[in-house]
Amino acid sequence: MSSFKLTHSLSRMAAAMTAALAPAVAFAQETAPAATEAAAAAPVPDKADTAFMYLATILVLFMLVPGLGLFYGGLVRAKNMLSVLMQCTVIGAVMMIVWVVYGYSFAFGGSTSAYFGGFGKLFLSGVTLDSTSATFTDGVVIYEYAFIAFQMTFAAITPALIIGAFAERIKFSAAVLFTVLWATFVYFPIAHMVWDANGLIFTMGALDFAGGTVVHINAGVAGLIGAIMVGKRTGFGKDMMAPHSMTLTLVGAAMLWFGWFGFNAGSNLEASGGAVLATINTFLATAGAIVAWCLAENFTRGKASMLGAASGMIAGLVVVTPAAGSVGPIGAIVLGLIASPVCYFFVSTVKNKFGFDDTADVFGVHGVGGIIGAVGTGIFTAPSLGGTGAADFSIASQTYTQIVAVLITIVWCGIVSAILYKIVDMVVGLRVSVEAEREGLDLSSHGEAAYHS
Amino acid sequence: MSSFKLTHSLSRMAAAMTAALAPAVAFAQETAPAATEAAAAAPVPDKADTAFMYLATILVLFMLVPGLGLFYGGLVRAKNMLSVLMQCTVIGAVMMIVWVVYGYSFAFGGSTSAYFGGFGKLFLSGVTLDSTSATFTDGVVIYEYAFIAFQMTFAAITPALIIGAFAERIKFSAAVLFTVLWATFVYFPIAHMVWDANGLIFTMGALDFAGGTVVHINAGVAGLIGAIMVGKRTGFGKDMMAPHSMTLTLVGAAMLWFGWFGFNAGSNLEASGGAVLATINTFLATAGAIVAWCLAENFTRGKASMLGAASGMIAGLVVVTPAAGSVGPIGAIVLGLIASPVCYFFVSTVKNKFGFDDTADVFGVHGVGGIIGAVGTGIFTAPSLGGTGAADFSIASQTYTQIVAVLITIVWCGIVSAILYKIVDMVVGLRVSVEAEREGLDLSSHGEAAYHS
Amino acid sequence: MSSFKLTHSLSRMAAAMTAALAPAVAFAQETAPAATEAAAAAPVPDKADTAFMYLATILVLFMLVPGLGLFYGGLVRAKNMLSVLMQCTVIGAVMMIVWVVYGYSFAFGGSTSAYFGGFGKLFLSGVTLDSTSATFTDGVVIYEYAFIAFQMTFAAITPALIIGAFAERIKFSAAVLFTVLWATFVYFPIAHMVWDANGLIFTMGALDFAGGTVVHINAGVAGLIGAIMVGKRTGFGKDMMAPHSMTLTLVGAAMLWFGWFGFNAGSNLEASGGAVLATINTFLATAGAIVAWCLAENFTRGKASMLGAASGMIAGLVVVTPAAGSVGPIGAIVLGLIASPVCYFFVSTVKNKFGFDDTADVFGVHGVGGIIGAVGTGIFTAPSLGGTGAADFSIASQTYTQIVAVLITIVWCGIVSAILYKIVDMVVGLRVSVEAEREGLDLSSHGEAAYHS
Amino acid sequence: MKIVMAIIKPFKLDEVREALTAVGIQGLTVTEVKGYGRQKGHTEIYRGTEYAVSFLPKLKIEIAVPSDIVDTAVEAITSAAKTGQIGDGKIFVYSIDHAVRIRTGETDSEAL
Amino acid sequence: MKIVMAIIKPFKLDEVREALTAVGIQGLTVTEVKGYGRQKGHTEIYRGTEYAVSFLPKLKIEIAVPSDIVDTAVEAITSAAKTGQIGDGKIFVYSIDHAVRIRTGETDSEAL
Amino acid sequence: MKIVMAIIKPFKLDEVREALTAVGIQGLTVTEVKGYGRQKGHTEIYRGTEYAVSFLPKLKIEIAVPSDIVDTAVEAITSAAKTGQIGDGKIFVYSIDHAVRIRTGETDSEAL
Ligand SMILES: Nc1ncnc2c1ncn2[C@@H]1O[C@H](COP(=O)(O)OP(=O)(O)O)[C@@H](O)[C@H]1O
Ligand SMILES: Nc1ncnc2c1ncn2[C@@H]1O[C@H](COP(=O)(O)OP(=O)(O)O)[C@@H](O)[C@H]1O
Ligand SMILES: Nc1ncnc2c1ncn2[C@@H]1O[C@H](COP(=O)(O)OP(=O)(O)O)[C@@H](O)[C@H]1O
Repeated sequence: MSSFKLTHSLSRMAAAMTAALAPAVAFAQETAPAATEAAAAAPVPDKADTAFMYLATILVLFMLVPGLGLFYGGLVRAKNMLSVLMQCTVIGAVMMIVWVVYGYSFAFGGSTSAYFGGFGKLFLSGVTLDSTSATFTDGVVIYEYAFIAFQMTFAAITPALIIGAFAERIKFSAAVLFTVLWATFVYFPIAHMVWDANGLIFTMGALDFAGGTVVHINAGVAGLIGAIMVGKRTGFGKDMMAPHSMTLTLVGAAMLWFGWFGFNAGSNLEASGGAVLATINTFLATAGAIVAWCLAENFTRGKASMLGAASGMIAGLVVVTPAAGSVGPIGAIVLGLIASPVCYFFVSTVKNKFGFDDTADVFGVHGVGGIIGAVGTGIFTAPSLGGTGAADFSIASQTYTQIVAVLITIVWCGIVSAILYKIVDMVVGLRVSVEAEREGLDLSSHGEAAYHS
Repeated sequence: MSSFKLTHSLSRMAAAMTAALAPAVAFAQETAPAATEAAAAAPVPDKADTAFMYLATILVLFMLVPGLGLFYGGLVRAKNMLSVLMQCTVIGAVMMIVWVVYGYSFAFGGSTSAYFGGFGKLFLSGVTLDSTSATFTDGVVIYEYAFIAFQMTFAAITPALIIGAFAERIKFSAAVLFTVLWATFVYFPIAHMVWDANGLIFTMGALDFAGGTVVHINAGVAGLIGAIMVGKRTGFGKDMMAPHSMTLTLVGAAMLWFGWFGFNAGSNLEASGGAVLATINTFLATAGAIVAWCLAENFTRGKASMLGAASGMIAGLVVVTPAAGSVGPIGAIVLGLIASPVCYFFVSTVKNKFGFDDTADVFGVHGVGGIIGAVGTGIFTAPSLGGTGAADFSIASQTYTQIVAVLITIVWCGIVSAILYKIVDMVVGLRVSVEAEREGLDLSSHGEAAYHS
Repeated sequence: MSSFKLTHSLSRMAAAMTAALAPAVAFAQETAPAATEAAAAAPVPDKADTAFMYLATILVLFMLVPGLGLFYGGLVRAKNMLSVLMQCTVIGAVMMIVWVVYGYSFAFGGSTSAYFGGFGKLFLSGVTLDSTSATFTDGVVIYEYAFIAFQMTFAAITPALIIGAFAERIKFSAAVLFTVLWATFVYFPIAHMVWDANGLIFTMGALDFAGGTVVHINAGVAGLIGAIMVGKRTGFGKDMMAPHSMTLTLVGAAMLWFGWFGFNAGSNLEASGGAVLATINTFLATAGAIVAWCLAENFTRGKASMLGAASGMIAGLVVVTPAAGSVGPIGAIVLGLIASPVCYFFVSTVKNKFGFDDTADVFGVHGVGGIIGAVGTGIFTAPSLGGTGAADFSIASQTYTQIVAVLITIVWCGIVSAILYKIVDMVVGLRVSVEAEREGLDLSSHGEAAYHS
Repeated sequence: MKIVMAIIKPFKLDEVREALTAVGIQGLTVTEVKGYGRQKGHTEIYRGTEYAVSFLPKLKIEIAVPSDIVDTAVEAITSAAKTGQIGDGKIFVYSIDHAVRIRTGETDSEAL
Repeated sequence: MKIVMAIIKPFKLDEVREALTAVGIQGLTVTEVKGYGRQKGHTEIYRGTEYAVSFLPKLKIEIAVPSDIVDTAVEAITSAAKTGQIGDGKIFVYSIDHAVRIRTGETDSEAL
Repeated sequence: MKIVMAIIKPFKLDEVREALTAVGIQGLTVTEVKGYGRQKGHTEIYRGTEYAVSFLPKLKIEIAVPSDIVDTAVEAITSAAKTGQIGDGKIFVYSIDHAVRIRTGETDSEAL
């Protein structure tokens, strides 16, 4: 029952997804007629799926801290290291609380709106230990708490991804305030649109296995707007701003890779063949992207760099995120091989042309990589290209759907983010003073220094 | 069978625990009458539970090294970094050997004493590949080797927790000798008292899901006594003793968070709903405590610090340890929100008043947080507060029991620890010389330096 | 069905292994007579095994980066840090692609040769989502993609192990070229010989549970030859070449320990008792080896060092690798106790005598430890010594077989490696210039520096 | 010949170097130092333990110059390093007996 | 005007600074240095490879003072930095031509 | 008495120290510095952002010696530190008024 079919049809996937997003809460069932209950013979979670989702969930936490913290933190100057770690940690913690208070409800609260999950599950109301959520397979359920926890980690890491774009000059209060507002008005709605059975983008038939749109394009666009609206770092283009620890950046990137298996395989919601496919694809797209970034650097500047390999690693992970469950292994490698040169061209050439200061290249890697992944999923899911799409899969129409989904996300996220930055600027101010920036955010915002002897 | 009921009664939990602690060893069965064997239809471990316990077990190792090593190590000066890493590593290794030689027997060796597990399982005598241990669910067993390995990691990390209290001046030999003695005369007995069906505290009905008493209060109290008896660091209150790497401290804390899911969820012993509840609670208490510590700092000094967030992280994890399996998600958040301000007040005010030098605040975070957690478990397990206590759960009587358990632990651990420090001081001496301390323990005790260029 | 019997006979193990290495590919089945298909009632993978192998697989990736990268990287000078991280990352990525292109086929492609897996599975040809691989238990299968991914991580980390031997002077292109050639002409053939049912060493009955021969002796020997043929570092024996960060080395070692549970337990291919045994043995051999290395240092130089403890950790992990599934817990401790002093003697005395420059002691730890483990497996698998060998197990004959297997590996690997180094030297040159070496490989080969302020 | 030794704020290094290059000085040596003076430091707090950090990061620049261009050098540094805020630093000038270029053995002003 | 340059043991910095403050000196610059002298270093061993570390961590303090208080400064440092054990360090005094405060352009003793 | 101050390439430290010991000098102080001069630096690129690193790592050695052995010292350093390639460094010599050994209070040449 848990095997993932080669002929797994996308429409079936969509149907199953519907189920997944209408958790069969025990409480609700209790109020249902006895007859239904008997008929349902309510499925119970499989212990293996419980163990699997437990692992996947904590892996995503590991991506946030230490993973993302180190990846971004290594890229900034030593005097701003703690500010990055602090933002990742605190935004993550705040988002977890927000998630159980209203986030889960806004995204998956059961409403029939195309944009909004409703207020039905504020404070996880109605969720009990016995509540279950459906998966992509009929009759297979997982604990609703497991689904909530898994999705909670997504809601924690996505806003934290943004902060890399305006690192080294943002006010701590602004970072926290912005991300909470952004989660409320961008992330929860778009998560609903993409993953909820009633969601706008979901009903269009767009494919986004593990969140290429919801997480990466979304965070990338918010980062881009943020980098522009917060403005460049003082001394940008003049002062030495080399990464204070490439070692930590690589460690963070490698931890992200490790944790990303939770992100991608976990999005299968059960320990079935689909999780295995997502796993091998997550290896291969990343491997392809690492190699491709190194080759691109080698051709253009004669040397491959460690930061290039680390950037390729992330680009590969981003690009395979929407695709992990539906493309084949060779398709995954090809996606990785495509993603890196494009991202590299963006961060090394296009960005410099435009002159904005996206500290950690959130847009250049997550945004650009996410777009390639979303579109590429429409292509490489085709069975003729080794993907698991149904026999009647149409590259043209799926790709069109993917592009529309990407555009909706970019427009929604772009406009709302810009408004929110403006509001935050008016309320608490976005930037620290030039003196504080020069002293470093660690001392000026947190009263500490990252390193002593 | 594996679902965790909302009405899960505490008495049933206790009964199951009894089973858990009297492993159904295959060897024992062989000597039993054939009739019993047939009747028993000996349950075999579920593969999902095996995979789950395997994961939980290695997560606890990850807490010890690199987790705890980095968390503590980052807090000391660079010249003492290796001494901390070394103590964590070697104490862990020695304890693993001690555990199979006599520790497992002393804690879970099958004796009916209220204080001592007996000599029945020295050198794991009688344990085979087919031996099983019961879990909290009737008819569900895990491999006894899995139970031994899981508990072994607890026995490895708990003594290592203590060393943070007297870091930067302890003799290496004293650290190892003390912790082995302490494990023998404090940890094994208290583990037996709390977790064995015949144990003094267990039979009182005290709740300690994952070791709030056995691990955290225990280590915290031993740390406090140690900080006082070993004495302050040379230059304490005068020299700069800021953490040499807050980065590593945060990395360590985040690794502890990650690993703690093994600690807490793994204590459920099977991949059932109880593990899921423990998982979500471990997220939320920690999130609450991070936010609360930051707010407390913000109110009292105008800034939230990274060390504060990291300390809140640990305080939240400590406080939810005894509670993870029986409180609800909102209760977990509240526990976290309470723990941080109290711990913060302790380490920033009370400790300074008393003037002892607990290098890594082992008592201030593990001791104080552990006590709040133990008492709080008595409160938030109440079904009226979202907990999973039985309908007839009495906050007053359970809290009373919890307090008694805490007091027994404090008294036993306090007195025995003081005696052991005295003995170790007489045998090998507790402290290094002032010159060695000034040079740093890395060079003077281990002949190495942590960093070169 | 999944329980691992104490009387588990080695011949049965061998038989099962055969099955494991002849994956029951869906494609193949389609061409088989219908009768066979019906009779087979094709077993489907258990979800628990799927979750387990997923975990084991990503753990091995975690060993490579950040694990091995940090372990080796901490040992070199700061100016060469990135080159080590880069080599680990890029070699891993390249090997993953090589693995799906031809590596899997060369090792497990289904040919009946004793040395070569054939061309049957180039580009994973014929592998589908429903393909399965057998395990050591009749009727238990795992997804073939899971087997491919798991083995892929082995193929990624093994060549990366070698680079520690000639770190700080190798050309980046040479490192990548050599390892790919080495994988092709040494690793894949020896993996086939040891793990494939038709393999030369397999059919001899040699035991190598998780790759003591294939991975550790193999990498160790290639490292030794490399250290000699690449030549000593400029300034060797004169300049200060102390590890630039013992902290990172310990972190890497601890991550290796954590990940090694994937390596060892995962080699059981299912979440059965054998995995539990491998787990507890992986704890205990390591604990024993840590303690033994510290004692050895303490006796010979009066102090135990952190690098000693970390080296012991790795030595213990290496020695238990071939033995993890068949020795008992006490046997594992003894193996660890033996491995450390021998490795210590080798790296501190023998190596200095011979005067070659094996930067990270790849041969001294992986080679020497691997040999002890291979031979020790022949001894401690004996039931009389607590092992799980069959009643008729003969220490003498098994140990003889083990030694022959070791010798074949050493000879094959030694000769082929030497030729390959020669070829690589002719094609791209093995070493960077003395100036580049002095400037550091990070700047000269990659145009970056690991650390800035 | 003289050595002009200046203590400056770290972020002024590039401006100072450019100012010196502009007046024809093309060699200098920089050291990371910590300064104590009128400029106040800051306080760091770690879990309630307060440390007053009174030494601030500065850079020390040493430039050997022929005596006749000392004033030019001092002026170049002064104007480039000045922010007008406390802690801008100091310049000290002292004489050296002679100078040698290791590579060639050239001495005195040829050595610079 | 003179510069008093002292090499001291690192853990003596605070005492020295206090002693200097006590005699009215309120500016100084500190550099982390490594010293080689009569005081023995130590040996580090990494997996059997031995390294003799003969350079020991010291701090160099530089203080510009009017010539008349050089002796006071030297005495203050000597008594504060002394432990009586080998490796306590040295004090060297040399003359400077002039001093400038970058912020104000003040010179010589006003610059200090 | 004089101070011989030399800027050298880092990997030459041990040879220089040995050369100095050979001529009877057994005390010196070393500082890590960055040098700017004729020797070209390098370029580092991080994701397309290029940084020209023009300051190169050097070591500064300071040795207080009696005036009469200044030349010996300078020669010892010159020959040990020379590679013949650009960037070998400089030696500057200046006079000190006096020297003190903190431990004993000995002064001048006895202090060395
Ligand atoms: N007497 C002194 N001797 C040596 N260095 C000094 C002296 N006074 C100040 N300095 C250096 O100059 C720096 C700036 O001095 P400070 O008094 O803070 O401000 P300002 O330069 O504006 O007077 C100090 O941090 C210190 O490095
Ligand atoms: N001739 C010298 N020139 C410069 N620095 C010196 C000289 N001799 C010693 N030093 C510095 O003084 C420090 C202490 O000297 P040492 O001979 O070890 O002990 P002591 O100061 O007790 O004589 C050395 O570490 C070095 O930094
Ligand atoms: N005028 C100067 N004042 C102080 N230091 C200098 C001066 N010129 C050069 N240096 C130092 O000497 C080092 C070597 O000088 P450079 O011009 O690169 O080569 P060379 O020594 O061969 O002439 C520089 O890196 C710098 O530290």
